[in-house]
Amino acid sequence: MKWLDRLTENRTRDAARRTSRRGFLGVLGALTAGAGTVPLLPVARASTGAVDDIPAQHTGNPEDPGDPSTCEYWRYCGIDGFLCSCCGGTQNACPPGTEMSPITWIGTCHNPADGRNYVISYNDCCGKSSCGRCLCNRNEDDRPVYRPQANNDINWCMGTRSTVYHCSTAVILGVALEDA
Amino acid sequence: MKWLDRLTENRTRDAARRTSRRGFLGVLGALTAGAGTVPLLPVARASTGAVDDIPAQHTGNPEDPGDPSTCEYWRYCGIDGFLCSCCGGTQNACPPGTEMSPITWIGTCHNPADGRNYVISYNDCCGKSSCGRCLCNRNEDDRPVYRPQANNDINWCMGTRSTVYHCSTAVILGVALEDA
Amino acid sequence: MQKFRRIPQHAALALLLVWPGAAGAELQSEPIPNVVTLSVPYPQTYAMVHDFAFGSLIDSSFSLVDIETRRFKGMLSAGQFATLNHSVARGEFYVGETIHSRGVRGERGDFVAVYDFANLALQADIELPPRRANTVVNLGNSAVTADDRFLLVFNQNPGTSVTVIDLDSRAVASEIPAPGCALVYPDEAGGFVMLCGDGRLLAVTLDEAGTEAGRWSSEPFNDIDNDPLSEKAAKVGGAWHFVSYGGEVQPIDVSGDTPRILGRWWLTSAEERAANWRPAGWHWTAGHDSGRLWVGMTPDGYEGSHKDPAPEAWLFDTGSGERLARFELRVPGLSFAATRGEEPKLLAVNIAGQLDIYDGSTGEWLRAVGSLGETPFMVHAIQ
Amino acid sequence: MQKFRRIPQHAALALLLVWPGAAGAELQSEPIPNVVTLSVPYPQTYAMVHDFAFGSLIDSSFSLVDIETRRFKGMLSAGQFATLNHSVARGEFYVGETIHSRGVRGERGDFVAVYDFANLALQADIELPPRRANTVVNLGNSAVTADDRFLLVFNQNPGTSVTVIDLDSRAVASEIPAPGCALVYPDEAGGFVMLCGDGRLLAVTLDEAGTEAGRWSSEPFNDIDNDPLSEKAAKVGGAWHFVSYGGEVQPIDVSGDTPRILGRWWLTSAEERAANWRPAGWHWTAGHDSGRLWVGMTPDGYEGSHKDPAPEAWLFDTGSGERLARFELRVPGLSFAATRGEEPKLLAVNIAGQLDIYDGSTGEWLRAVGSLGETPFMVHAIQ
Repeated sequence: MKWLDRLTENRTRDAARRTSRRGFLGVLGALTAGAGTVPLLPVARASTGAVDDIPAQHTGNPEDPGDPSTCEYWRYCGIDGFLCSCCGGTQNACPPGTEMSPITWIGTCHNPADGRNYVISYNDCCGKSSCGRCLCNRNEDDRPVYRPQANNDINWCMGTRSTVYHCSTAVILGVALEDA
Repeated sequence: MKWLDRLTENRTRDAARRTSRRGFLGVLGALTAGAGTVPLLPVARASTGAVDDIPAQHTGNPEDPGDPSTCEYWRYCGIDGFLCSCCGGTQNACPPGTEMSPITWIGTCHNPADGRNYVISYNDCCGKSSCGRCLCNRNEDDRPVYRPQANNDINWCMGTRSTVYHCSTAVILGVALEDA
Repeated sequence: MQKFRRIPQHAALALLLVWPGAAGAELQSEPIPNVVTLSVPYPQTYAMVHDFAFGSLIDSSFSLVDIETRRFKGMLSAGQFATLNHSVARGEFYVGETIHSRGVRGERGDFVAVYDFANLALQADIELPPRRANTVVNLGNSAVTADDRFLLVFNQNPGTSVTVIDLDSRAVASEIPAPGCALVYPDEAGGFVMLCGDGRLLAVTLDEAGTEAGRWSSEPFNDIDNDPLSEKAAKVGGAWHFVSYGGEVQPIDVSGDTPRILGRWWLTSAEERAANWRPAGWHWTAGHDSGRLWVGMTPDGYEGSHKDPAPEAWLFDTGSGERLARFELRVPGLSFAATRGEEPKLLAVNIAGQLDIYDGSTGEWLRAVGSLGETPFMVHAIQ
Repeated sequence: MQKFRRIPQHAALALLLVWPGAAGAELQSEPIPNVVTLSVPYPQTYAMVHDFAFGSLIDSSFSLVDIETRRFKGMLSAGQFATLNHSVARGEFYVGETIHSRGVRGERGDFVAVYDFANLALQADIELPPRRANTVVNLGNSAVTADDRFLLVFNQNPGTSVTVIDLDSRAVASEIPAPGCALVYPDEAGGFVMLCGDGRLLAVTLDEAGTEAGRWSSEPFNDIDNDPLSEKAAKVGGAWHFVSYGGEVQPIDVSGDTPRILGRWWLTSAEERAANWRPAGWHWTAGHDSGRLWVGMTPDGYEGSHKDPAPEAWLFDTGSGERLARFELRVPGLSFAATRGEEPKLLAVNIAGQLDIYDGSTGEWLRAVGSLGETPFMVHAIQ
């Protein structure tokens, strides 16, 4: 079984990169970070590069800072699901061959670059099975399912040809009104 | 992320128990043993009991020795799949609600208790999704798919209402003829 | 290279190679086919663990396990965003599921698949209006009425309604509109209540045919903006116990003709709240008819922590609001359920995907069951 | 408890909360819907990794990755026991799959789903006779003919035949009986060969309509009992290279009118065989038109080791039978493929579920791509 100990090496690190600002994946993340990973010895962890890391990304716009393949990216403050940026899409575009849900839930996230709060629409991408990459679950301002427009447990693949969920985007709708 | 390190603890051990007599799971086992496991710290490994172990089983017949929930059980010399003994069935019976395939592949296994070789029929159980427990892959006398009756890569859920594979049994057909 | 003992040209030929039944201690040939049947009624020790299967949502499942022997008894396969209900009286499981006719594509179909306890075999496949709620595991998405007569399925597409299924005829009896309201919590008279987005409670009564006999709506009582009641509730005696994100318990008595929204009480002391102790986990709560309520708790509460794992479970007496015990969990828990009887066990699906079994009174960890799928999310006590 | 900034009552209402386009550096609203399209023709650096999904067989997938940038480009979902083929000329992928109409139950349907390179979007859903071979990943289960005209699907239920699909009309052209023979290996003239259970080779030629034009059968040449040829073959130049469990290479020239079963040669020296060096892995072999052949190897060979992981890959010149190099793999490998061009890369799906990329000549490890599903089993170079 010695080869079993040599497996995967960096899925831990990969999972760690996906944590929210609170250093937590949520229960979905807890289980899904586990799936597909394998035990490792400390020696293996020390001796290899981060081969399983998702390559770093950036938007190309300094006013839109951060890495959209990480859970910490500012737009993801209310997201729950696989990040489309890791699935062949981007932070605001679905991967090839999927269909963007026309209805969705809404969050308000703070852009650290310009200090503004933006209204973010978390459109799901639908029609292929779970992407399985970069699960991110942040529940800021998440409310129960009886307040659906503020709930991220709902499968928003509604009004699409297929209800099968693939990944989630974070699309800017505009600047949010100031707090009352 | 500290709780992530506390996860699962004994899936490693569980996977190890499933190895064949040659100490190897085969490539199927390699990947599947990994799936669902999570990284662990040595401290976690040392401090907990084997909570994920499949409870030990026996046939109740000393002439049919060994634990049918382990890959080492004598009848499994040519098996490839999830052991029905771990899935609500037994070594020769399908789990509730599944359908036993009428056709299958055949192996010849040596019973250490009586020294006889037995012809074993590896009937698949069909109609529910992958059991996911106790994957066991032993390829003794396995031949390529163009010799189907001696091949364990084939989904033998044929002639059943559903072709969906759940787990595999090892049914005694009788004592094998002596070697030429 | 090893010489083969035999290479039968076809499986049937193998029979020719069988020694023709000479006397002796040899093992006898065994029957084909052979399928296990479960003893019914079930013992008090069965539980169903729900694998949400986040990485393969179209292929979820429910694992039947014996929490005493740790043995795996069988499985029900399910489609995406499935629900599980059961009736002990009928000896049946009801799996709600959404399935496309070609896997991830093709026509959407919504079903309730009926399985019997003895065989875990499909008894009926009831087709529903194709709008059942597709959400991450939520017990409130479906319920059997108190009289075991109807199965209620919450719809959200995104308009909301409830499909009522007659369990005698195994057919859809009616669809009840419920705009702005969500989820189903059975009352004790065969009807149900729902939580609404405006902070009210809606109560619906059913007639013998499973159609709406009447409805009643409360005043707003749920401050959703500031401290919403989690929909992950537990029934204790005649009252549903909802717990707010902040840790306040809202009992709603459903034993009479009209629901009564009872007085609230806190899980936490002011000091504990100041220290950020809050309820946490997935299905936070478990209840027992003796009046006991268990709630998963985290000391690291913040806005958004309501889905964090719970390192502790706290036990309360719902009569007095008194905390009876604090259990430190072996592994942080996600979802909880309690068994019935004099000595209830607390069942906890933990963040390692295992099912932990604790003594419900002392919190002593008794054992765990593992290998329960990809992302097990919920446990149901089957009794 | 944090006061909410806003709670829109409906998603559409959120638009009302958007500040109406004041001047300044603020980020602009973004289009909905928005779906990525891939540039075609593809660069030479794309590969497809096949996730067999042993724990959820009805939900398998193919991941398109760039082996240079390590970026994930997109995915194709598939049903159980899927196959993948592609045509660069047509810019299409062909996914063979078996799907039941209600997930694990309902009617069996066998399909070839056609996807375009640019959008990975379904172009056609070709229904097949419901008997396509359902086996663990096997490249020989399907093939595109050398002229890119037909797709061949091997059937086994358990009787064997080949379904021929016309890729112009996207319809089934014929079903060719092939009793006792299995798998499909295209020749260079638009026909194919099969391996038979009696140790012979069957060659079939097709006419313009995709129906059988003729067939030819060899004498027995494959000693299946004692040292069978693995069906996990690689085409190098005009010849399929089969490798026996023991390590002997059997080239079969398919460039002419009739296949020629060429002379065998050993991967191993007598000393290496005595030390139990044998081919191992899942898809052992990879080929390159320059004449190179890579084979996964294990030093721990025994009867049954042919599905063990391969800690090394050995590189051979098929012209001379000479070993050019031994690569120690970073992580033991399961399945191999080689890219085309002057400087081929060796691609290896390893036992950690990653895709390792090696320099095909030196064996230098270049990089790896991870997160490829539950049980990735095979890689296809897409070029």
